Amino acid sequence: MASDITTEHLILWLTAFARNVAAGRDGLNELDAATGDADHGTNLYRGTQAFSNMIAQSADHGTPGAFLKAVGLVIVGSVGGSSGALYGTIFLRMAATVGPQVAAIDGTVMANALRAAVQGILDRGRARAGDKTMFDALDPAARAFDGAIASGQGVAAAWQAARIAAEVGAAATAAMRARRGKSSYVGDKSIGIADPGAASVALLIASAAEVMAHI
Amino acid sequence: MASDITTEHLILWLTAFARNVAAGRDGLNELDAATGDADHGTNLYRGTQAFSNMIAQSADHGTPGAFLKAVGLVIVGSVGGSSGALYGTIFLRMAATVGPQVAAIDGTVMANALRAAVQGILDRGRARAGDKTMFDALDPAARAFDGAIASGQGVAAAWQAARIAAEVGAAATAAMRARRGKSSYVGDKSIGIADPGAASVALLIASAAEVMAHI
Amino acid sequence: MKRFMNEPQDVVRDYLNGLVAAHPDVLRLDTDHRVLRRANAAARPKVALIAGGGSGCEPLHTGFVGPGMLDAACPGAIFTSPVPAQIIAATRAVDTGAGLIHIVKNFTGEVMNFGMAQEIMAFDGISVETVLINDDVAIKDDDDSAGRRGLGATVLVEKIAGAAAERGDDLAAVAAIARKVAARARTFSVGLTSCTPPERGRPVYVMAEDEMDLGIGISGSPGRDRVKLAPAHEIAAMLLTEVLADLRPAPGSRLLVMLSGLGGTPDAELYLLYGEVAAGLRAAGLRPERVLVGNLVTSLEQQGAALTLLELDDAMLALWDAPVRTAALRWGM
Amino acid sequence: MKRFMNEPQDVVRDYLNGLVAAHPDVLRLDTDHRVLRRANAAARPKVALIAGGGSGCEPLHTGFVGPGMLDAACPGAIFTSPVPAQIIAATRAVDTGAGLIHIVKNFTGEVMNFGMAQEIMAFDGISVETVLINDDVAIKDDDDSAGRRGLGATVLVEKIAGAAAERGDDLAAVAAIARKVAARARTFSVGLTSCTPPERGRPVYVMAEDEMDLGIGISGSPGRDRVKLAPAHEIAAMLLTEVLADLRPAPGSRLLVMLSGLGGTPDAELYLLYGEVAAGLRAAGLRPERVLVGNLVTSLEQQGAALTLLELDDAMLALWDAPVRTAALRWGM
Ligand SMILES: Nc1ncnc2c1ncn2[C@@H]1O[C@H](COP(=O)(O)OP(=O)(O)O)[C@@H](O)[C@H]1O
Ligand SMILES: Nc1ncnc2c1ncn2[C@@H]1O[C@H](COP(=O)(O)OP(=O)(O)O)[C@@H](O)[C@H]1O
Ligand SMILES: [Mg+2]
Ligand SMILES: [Mg+2]
Ligand SMILES: [Mg+2]
Ligand SMILES: [Mg+2]
Repeated sequence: MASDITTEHLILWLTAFARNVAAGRDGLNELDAATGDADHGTNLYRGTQAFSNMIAQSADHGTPGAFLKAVGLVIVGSVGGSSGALYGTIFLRMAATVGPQVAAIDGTVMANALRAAVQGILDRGRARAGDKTMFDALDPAARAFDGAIASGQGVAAAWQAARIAAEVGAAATAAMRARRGKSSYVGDKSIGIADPGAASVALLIASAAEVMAHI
Repeated sequence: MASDITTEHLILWLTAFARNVAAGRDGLNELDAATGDADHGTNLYRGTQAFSNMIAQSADHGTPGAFLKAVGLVIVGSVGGSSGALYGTIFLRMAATVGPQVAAIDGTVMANALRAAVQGILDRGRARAGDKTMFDALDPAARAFDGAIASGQGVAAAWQAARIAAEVGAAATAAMRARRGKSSYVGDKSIGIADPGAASVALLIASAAEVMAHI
Repeated sequence: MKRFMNEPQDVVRDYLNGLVAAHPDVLRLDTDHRVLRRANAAARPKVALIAGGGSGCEPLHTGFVGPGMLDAACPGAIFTSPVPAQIIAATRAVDTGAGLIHIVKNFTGEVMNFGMAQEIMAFDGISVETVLINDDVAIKDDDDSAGRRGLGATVLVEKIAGAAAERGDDLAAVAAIARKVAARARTFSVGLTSCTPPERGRPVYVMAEDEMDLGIGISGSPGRDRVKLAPAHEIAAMLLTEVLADLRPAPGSRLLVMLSGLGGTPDAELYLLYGEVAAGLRAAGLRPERVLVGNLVTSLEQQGAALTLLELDDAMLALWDAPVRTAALRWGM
Repeated sequence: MKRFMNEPQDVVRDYLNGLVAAHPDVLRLDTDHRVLRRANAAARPKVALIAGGGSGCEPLHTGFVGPGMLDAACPGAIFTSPVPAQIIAATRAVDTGAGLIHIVKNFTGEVMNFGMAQEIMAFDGISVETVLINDDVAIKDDDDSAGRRGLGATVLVEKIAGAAAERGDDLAAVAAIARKVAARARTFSVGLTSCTPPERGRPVYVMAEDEMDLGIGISGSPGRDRVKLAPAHEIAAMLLTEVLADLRPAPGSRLLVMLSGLGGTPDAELYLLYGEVAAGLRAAGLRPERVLVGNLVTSLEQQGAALTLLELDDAMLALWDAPVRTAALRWGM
């Protein structure tokens, strides 16, 4: 059980993500300004503020599954826009996969949760690989995590693999032409700059890798 | 009769004024921009364009009195704003003083005409000396013209005297606080820059002096 | 300068063409005289209301021509009052013999040109009542200036007197209610930017990013005081203080509140500012009985706002609520 | 950034407070859920129309709540669609049991959040019809983008379907006319400047003084093509060409023409531009039967305009002319 993910880990993860979003807010807005409406950082910040408040308001956040569900609801309830629905879905699908009962998430369940999150993005937004969305960061991350676990590595190593995959995936969106979200309206002009949602997903995965490095 | 003012002289006068207004338009607008609405040059230009058209449209402009009246009506009909009414009044009062019949205006009649124009400005706008309006250029000009004629000088010399008086008068408006017209709304902030209407009246008198220098 | 226009010198003509094209059921344009009048003008005898002023302040007055408001408007060049011939043509076009009223904002050019027009019409035995609007409290009411400008009260006079004329009141009655409204209305304005007359092609003056102008008028003239840009609630307090100190409404008065943008301020900002004004009025024990928020008396694309308060009585209130159908103000029909 | 506001993060809240303060006879605000609804909501059974989207596009949708138009609006943060809880609260607040319609502009965030709200309401057995608005011809109608945005047609759908609901049409009838209007309306937009979201404090992007953006949407996204600024008659021709090529109205059709500013363009410029549009329509043998010019679907203080054409039939025309009373659109009452 030493390498399983507890609610404590999840709180650390989201706290780190909140910190990273606060630091990266303007940068994410700038990415969004190039082809969209310059608000992706501000939107996420609204969400991370809301769950920081939630975390602060209670000492007991229940099981990992209950906590993930609460995070999803807080995001859906505070962010709005595309990313509110999409980030909310990521957490709600992870929660559904983990279930309300288990006390800690092992590597396999976490891998399944990430794959469910990817499927959630697809269900909501019907993006395809290469459409220049957060899918292009989250999907490789989930695959890398899954692969690491399948090959017998621990959660910490799996997060490191996922982090690299997410970062590579996010960077690769720069060369893509947007076919989903607001950036898709400017067509070829979207080529040359990374997708803000992919960049923020890379931050999300990196935050996990950071806090669960020694799990 | 050699030193009397004919319709031809008046046409030359107004043609010169039109040229000077075209050249000075932006400068007059700038003076107006400082405390008013930046349109005095544009307003006068509309008027000088209109009477240039009038002059071009016919070869015979009748007696000096008839011509001055026509100019007054053209200005009143095309300029609008304060300066349309005021400049129109200047010409209409000169026309009334000269009368429709005389073939040429002698120095005394011209002096009376200028004084009538000054009275017209007072009737319309109830400005006092020092209120920072065109009165502060036109009144000294009319007095100087009158004085020159009364002391036996010719029309050309009288216009030169009037020109100097108008220019000095216009320059002196810079130190005044506006109490009439749009500039009066900004109170003490009007101090430090010359009144656009006084500046344009100085141009008007200078134009006369220019074309009647050898009358 | 970025704006929708063809040639800078044609903006007034082209605007009027578009306005009548959009409102053929309400408006007719006499292109030669540049006179805008009601489509049904002079259909029946009524007191006629005529107004005009420099263009660039739209919808004033052109947007207020129509049943229940003005009979005709004569728009001048940008920020320049109309010429007498135009004023005369507008007046004659809507003269039904029942009486004529010129609504004149107290600007030197406007007063002079309407005055000249009236002098000329007097030769033909046509007499016109003048209602002078001078509601701007930014100017001291003494002889040291051209006098208080006519600002937002113009709209209220045009609406209320327009309704009185529409229901058939006679000349004396319409002029009386118009003057009563003018006497009980006050305005104070704040500008956040300058504006750019099309033929000039650049702003009338320059303001820093953190400045605003208190006590501006219309037509792009600078204001009385240049101060630091303030939050909306402070600006609302300044506007209210200036207007109330001069209007001195009776305690508990019912007010008509007009908050007009200067052209470039979106309605959403005006509503935000109105929220602060409303809070201030409530705190002062006054009742905003009717409210009109929007870009109504403007200076081209200038950003800013003007607060006009009118102390209402029952007669004004009923006339304000009466139907009106113009390009810019419409209800009840 | 110069604007009337208090704290940048409070502009939506403060705007809504001002809006309801100015229109207490028409509007009520549920501050907790940020839901704006009619003062008389749910007074009698009727099909309820609910819309919402990112704020900053006012008067859309908040200015269109009232008799004859919307029943409720749920405004999101600036340029960010509302959240499901808000949408649910708005929908519940006006549910009389006679049927519910969500008018959803085809933006990813709006579609997703309304979709989530409907999924959640379905658990309680509440079902809602969705009318999707996607009239923007700047976007190709294929799978290579998020699809055509919902722009000006939204106003027309809200007005016409609102009138149908008001006179008591049932859910199927109201949804049918709403979809018919959405299907026969097209929009194309041009931007002259960017805009400045309050929390950002500087423009979304920078444009040169002699440039304009063709095919922009709302919310400050850049356009499809950046081209040289052109005179109004050329811009009108571009707008018309784009809209007509896609709408393909029958020869001699009667059209409803809406020319909306983007927030910072004064109405006078819009009327000027409309004059050129009207000339183009006449030249094309089309009839502008009804015309609406003003700042109706905006992006904060952006300068620009959007042309929406709707091919009218008698049913739409009658519903368009029906009385309406909202903050931004009012006639007949
Ligand atoms: N259909 C979609 N599928 C997956 N991700 C999407 C989709 N549409 C948008 N996104 C993601 O959402 C991000 C934009 O989020 P944000 O700016 O917060 O919302 P909005 O576009 O409503 O302003 C994009 O960068 C992209 O990664
Ligand atoms: N009451 C007045 N008496 C005399 N001259 C005046 C008066 N009011 C204004 N003026 C003159 O008119 C000039 C302004 O003219 P102009 O800018 O063309 O008109 P407007 O003020 O209507 O924009 C002022 O500079 C001043 O000389
Ligand atoms: Mg965005
Ligand atoms: Mg001037
Ligand atoms: Mg002027
Ligand atoms: Mg957004």
